Amino acid sequence: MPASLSVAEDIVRSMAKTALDNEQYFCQLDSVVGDGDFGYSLARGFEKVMEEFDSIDRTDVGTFLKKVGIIITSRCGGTSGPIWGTAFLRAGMAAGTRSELGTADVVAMLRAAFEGIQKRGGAALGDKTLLDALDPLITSFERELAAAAKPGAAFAAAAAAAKEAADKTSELVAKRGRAAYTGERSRGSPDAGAIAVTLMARDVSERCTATAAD
Amino acid sequence: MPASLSVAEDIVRSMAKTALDNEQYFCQLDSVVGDGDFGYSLARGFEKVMEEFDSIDRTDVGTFLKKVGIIITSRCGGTSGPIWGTAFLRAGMAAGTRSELGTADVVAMLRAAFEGIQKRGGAALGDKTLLDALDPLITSFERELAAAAKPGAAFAAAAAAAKEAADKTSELVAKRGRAAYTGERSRGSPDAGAIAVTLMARDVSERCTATAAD
Amino acid sequence: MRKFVNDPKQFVPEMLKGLALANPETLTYVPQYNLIMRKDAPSDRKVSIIQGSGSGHEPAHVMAVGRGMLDAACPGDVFSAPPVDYITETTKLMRSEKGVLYLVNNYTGDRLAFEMAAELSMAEGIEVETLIINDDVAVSDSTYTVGRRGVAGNFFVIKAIGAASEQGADIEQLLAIGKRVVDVTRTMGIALSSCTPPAKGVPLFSIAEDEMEVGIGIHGEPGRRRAKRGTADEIVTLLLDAVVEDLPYKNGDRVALMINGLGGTPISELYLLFGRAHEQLKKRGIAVGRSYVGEYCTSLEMAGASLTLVRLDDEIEALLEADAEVPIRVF
Amino acid sequence: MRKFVNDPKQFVPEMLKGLALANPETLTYVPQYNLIMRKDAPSDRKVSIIQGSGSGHEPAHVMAVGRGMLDAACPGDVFSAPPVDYITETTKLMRSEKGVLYLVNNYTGDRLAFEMAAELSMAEGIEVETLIINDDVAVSDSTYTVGRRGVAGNFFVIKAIGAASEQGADIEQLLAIGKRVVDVTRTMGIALSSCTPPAKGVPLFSIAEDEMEVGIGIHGEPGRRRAKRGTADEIVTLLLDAVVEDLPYKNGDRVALMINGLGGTPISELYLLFGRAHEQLKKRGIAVGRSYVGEYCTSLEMAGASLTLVRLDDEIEALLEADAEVPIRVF
Ligand SMILES: Nc1ncnc2c1ncn2[C@@H]1O[C@H](COP(=O)(O)OP(=O)(O)O)[C@@H](O)[C@H]1O
Ligand SMILES: Nc1ncnc2c1ncn2[C@@H]1O[C@H](COP(=O)(O)OP(=O)(O)O)[C@@H](O)[C@H]1O
Ligand SMILES: [Mg+2]
Ligand SMILES: [Mg+2]
Ligand SMILES: [Mg+2]
Ligand SMILES: [Mg+2]
Repeated sequence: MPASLSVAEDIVRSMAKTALDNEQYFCQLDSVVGDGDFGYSLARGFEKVMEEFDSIDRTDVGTFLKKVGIIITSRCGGTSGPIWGTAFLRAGMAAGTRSELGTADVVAMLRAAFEGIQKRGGAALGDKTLLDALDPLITSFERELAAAAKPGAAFAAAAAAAKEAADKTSELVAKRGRAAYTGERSRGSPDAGAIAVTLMARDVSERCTATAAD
Repeated sequence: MPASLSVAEDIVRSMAKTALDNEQYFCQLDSVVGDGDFGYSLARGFEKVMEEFDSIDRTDVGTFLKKVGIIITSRCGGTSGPIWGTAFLRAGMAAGTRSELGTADVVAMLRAAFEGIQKRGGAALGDKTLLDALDPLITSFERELAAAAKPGAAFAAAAAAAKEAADKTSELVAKRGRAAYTGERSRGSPDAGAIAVTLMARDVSERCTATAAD
Repeated sequence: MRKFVNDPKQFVPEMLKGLALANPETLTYVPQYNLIMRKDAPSDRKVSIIQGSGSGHEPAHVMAVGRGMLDAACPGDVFSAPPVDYITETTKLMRSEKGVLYLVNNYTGDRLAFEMAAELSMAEGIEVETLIINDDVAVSDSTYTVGRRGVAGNFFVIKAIGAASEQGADIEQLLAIGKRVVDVTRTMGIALSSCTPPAKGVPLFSIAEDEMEVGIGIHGEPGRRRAKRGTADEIVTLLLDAVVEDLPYKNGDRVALMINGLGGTPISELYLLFGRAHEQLKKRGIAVGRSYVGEYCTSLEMAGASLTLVRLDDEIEALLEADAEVPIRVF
Repeated sequence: MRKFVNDPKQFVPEMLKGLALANPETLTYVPQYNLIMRKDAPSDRKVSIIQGSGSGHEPAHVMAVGRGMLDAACPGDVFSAPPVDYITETTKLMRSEKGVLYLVNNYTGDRLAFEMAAELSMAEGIEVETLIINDDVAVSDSTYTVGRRGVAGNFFVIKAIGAASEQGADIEQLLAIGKRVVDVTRTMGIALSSCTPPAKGVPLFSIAEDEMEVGIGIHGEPGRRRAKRGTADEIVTLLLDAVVEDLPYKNGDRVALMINGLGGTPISELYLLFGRAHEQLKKRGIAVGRSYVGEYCTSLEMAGASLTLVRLDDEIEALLEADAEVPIRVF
């Protein structure tokens, strides 16, 4: 199996584990200002991904990720289904049919995911969504790589940047999703989606990058 | 106004006050084993009696009490409406058209009330109803009078006997009214109706007999 | 008290006022006697059907007034039988050449009040008959001298008698029909929470979040026992065992199955219970011919449900199927 | 958790199974895609009407499937928009020559899912149009970029469009009718308690016994403010002020008035609120032409209520009056 595909597999597996391990916690975060179903929706989506994991088409990384996106879209309800499904679909499309991917490809895939979410959900930075964690994650990853960091170290730094940004969403007023209805009251708690991105990045960093191409 | 009529008025007024003052307490007693409405029903009935008090026909004690019974029957819901209404109706019928009543008449009236309740509700002694307080009250009153006690003292003794009997209803299993559904669980708490009779007797004894014919 | 209420003592009248305002073409509210009646009742071509009992069980019975159901309802205060003269006045208003039939749930207060009202009405020359409803299997005659309680099965009696009275049946026929329905109707309920009468302000009893009261009465009277709450399936089994074995309903029977909410349980859960009960009945060889899911006889906002079975035959089924129109229809 | 439930993850499927078993002649449940459809749908003589959104709002919208209302419903999990492919499969099953109309309540999750499903369905050659419902005045467009929420007013849109589609209206006409109804419909709600999604097991938020959440959303989203609970009259005034002044409804208007229960409030209280709202509207010179009291769009077992007004004209009134038959009827 090409190295990139096995890394992609590890990353998806790690993200699924984070989603399933934190189901209650993510629900709790969503219920402070939203409707409390985020953790449940995300967990059901990734649960289905893991159920079908072995039979997913692995022609190449792109196909693999697109299939993951379709499973998530089909099984994960709420805003998260279309949002997370779109992210994987776009990342897969950006990967194309290449069998080995470089760090530049990974950055392009992340950017594609970001833009897909933005287009689907219409959120801007600062609207208190997962984009507010994802953007600094990508920017930091790119910057570290440009500064010649190894991929593993670069991603660890990116995860830390995402964490800092996710924590800062506490200061924002939610403008998207169900949390938007709480207006001023949404201030003071971080965005559930942003925290999920952060924890996934941290776990991916810890679990996967050791075995990856660094 | 004949002395007997003013005593009857005082007694009804006192009973109404006891019912209204103890509305919550009687509800609470009824809710331990019954459905918790006894105090409310009784209070609404006596409230209406007090509202119409001044315009009640006072041709004689009998007419006065019958009218009180009709008001209670008409306004007081639950089991208590028919039960307490019947008691006053029967007492009034026993008083007949006499304008002055002796202690023997009063005993006869109480017995008539007792029998009316028994006929209406079909309860026997020991079924854990107000009859279990009313019977010793009447018996004790009669016995004390026979032993040449003054009416006031006799009634005070009767009230004490009623209290003792009402407390003892804790040991009984309810066989009548809503409390009957609790079966064995009804043991351990006294019957709400019996306690009401007791408190009314105590209050009548304290408030009225001083001014009465003793 | 998590309630929409003004003066708690005016709770019932204010509800009745709203009910009449919402049904201006079909219902009249008579404030003096706290009664709700069909605008087009009474009629000398039909027996007038009256039910009264404590309030707090809505839609029973004030929202069951209408064509093919009750002609009038005289509710008491929350959980209290109506006062005698309200019943008597309702009877007078519903006076019909064909007579007046009282449908009385078997509680001491209700029986005594309707008995006194019947005596008074008959003294005025009105023909009055009374049918007692007692479908609750939670309490059994042998131990409880007051007999079984009338609970959600009440609906089927009203529906069948309402339909037959609409078709012109006389009072003896209605009594016979009512008795036939009562004879084949059995109910048992489970409570998961207590409820708070508005004028009382505190819950009738307390029950832990993981407990259930098995065989609950509709006024918060305790039932058979307190137990740890089971799964929905376990609860359905428990209710079916009690209900099926009481009549008993047998392999080959065709029944109406009702899952009735006690007020605070959402209809989603009621349908879930219905589905499982339907499946379990099938396993016992009992076919569900008619389905009833929703709130028919409640205890204010109590969380809980009851299960009712009615053994169907052609006559009963035709009466249950007959057209009717009461406020509790959603549109 | 005072609930009747087996495996919390199977809560919605088990409810749907019960719903179909209770309505064997009219409804089919398709477990693979968690959908409920009319047995006699689709028909090429009518546009197919579909609604989907989170569960937990029953009877909305799975119990609104039937003649004159929805042709199919594809619910999500409790309080979660349905997954995209369930919507797509529902659309395929409901394919009609006259097209398919989605009625979508204005929530991000629902909008995104239906948007993706519409794209996928159109790629298969199915004509799909979407109508957005947003009747909740608690949140206003200026401050909330996601726009107003769709709540109990939903019922009127389904009812009017369902009736018109039954009469053969084409998809453009239905969109126009739907927009007209949405334009004259406004709602606001009040919660007196929270609710507990079965898979979550704990209440969504906490609220003291003497508090109310003014302008509550139907998923427990906070509303305008938290306040001390008022009397029923005060609450009616507060709701009417917000709703009436939003459109605004004016002296001389004729309206439909709906008091919708949020799940845990007994119907007695809803009628009480209705009566007071009716009286207050009269004082404002607004006549109640049609009355709706009961549960239409709930939040599981939440105690609370919402008030909806619809300004009536002859066309809307005729559509609301038209015959319909859905499971939520009591018999
Ligand atoms: N329009 C949007 N664009 C991008 N992300 C969004 C948008 N709306 C919400 N989110 C993200 O989704 C999370 C909530 O997801 P979820 O609970 O599934 O949605 P909901 O309950 O609102 O349908 C939020 O914490 C936020 O990060
Ligand atoms: N059959 C009966 N005969 C006499 N008294 C009775 C009977 N049933 C109940 N009671 C008395 O009435 C009291 C309850 O009254 P109430 O609460 O008004 O009745 P319920 O709620 O059962 O209709 C009991 O405490 C008991 O003393
Ligand atoms: Mg959410
Ligand atoms: Mg009582
Ligand atoms: Mg009572
Ligand atoms: Mg959601």
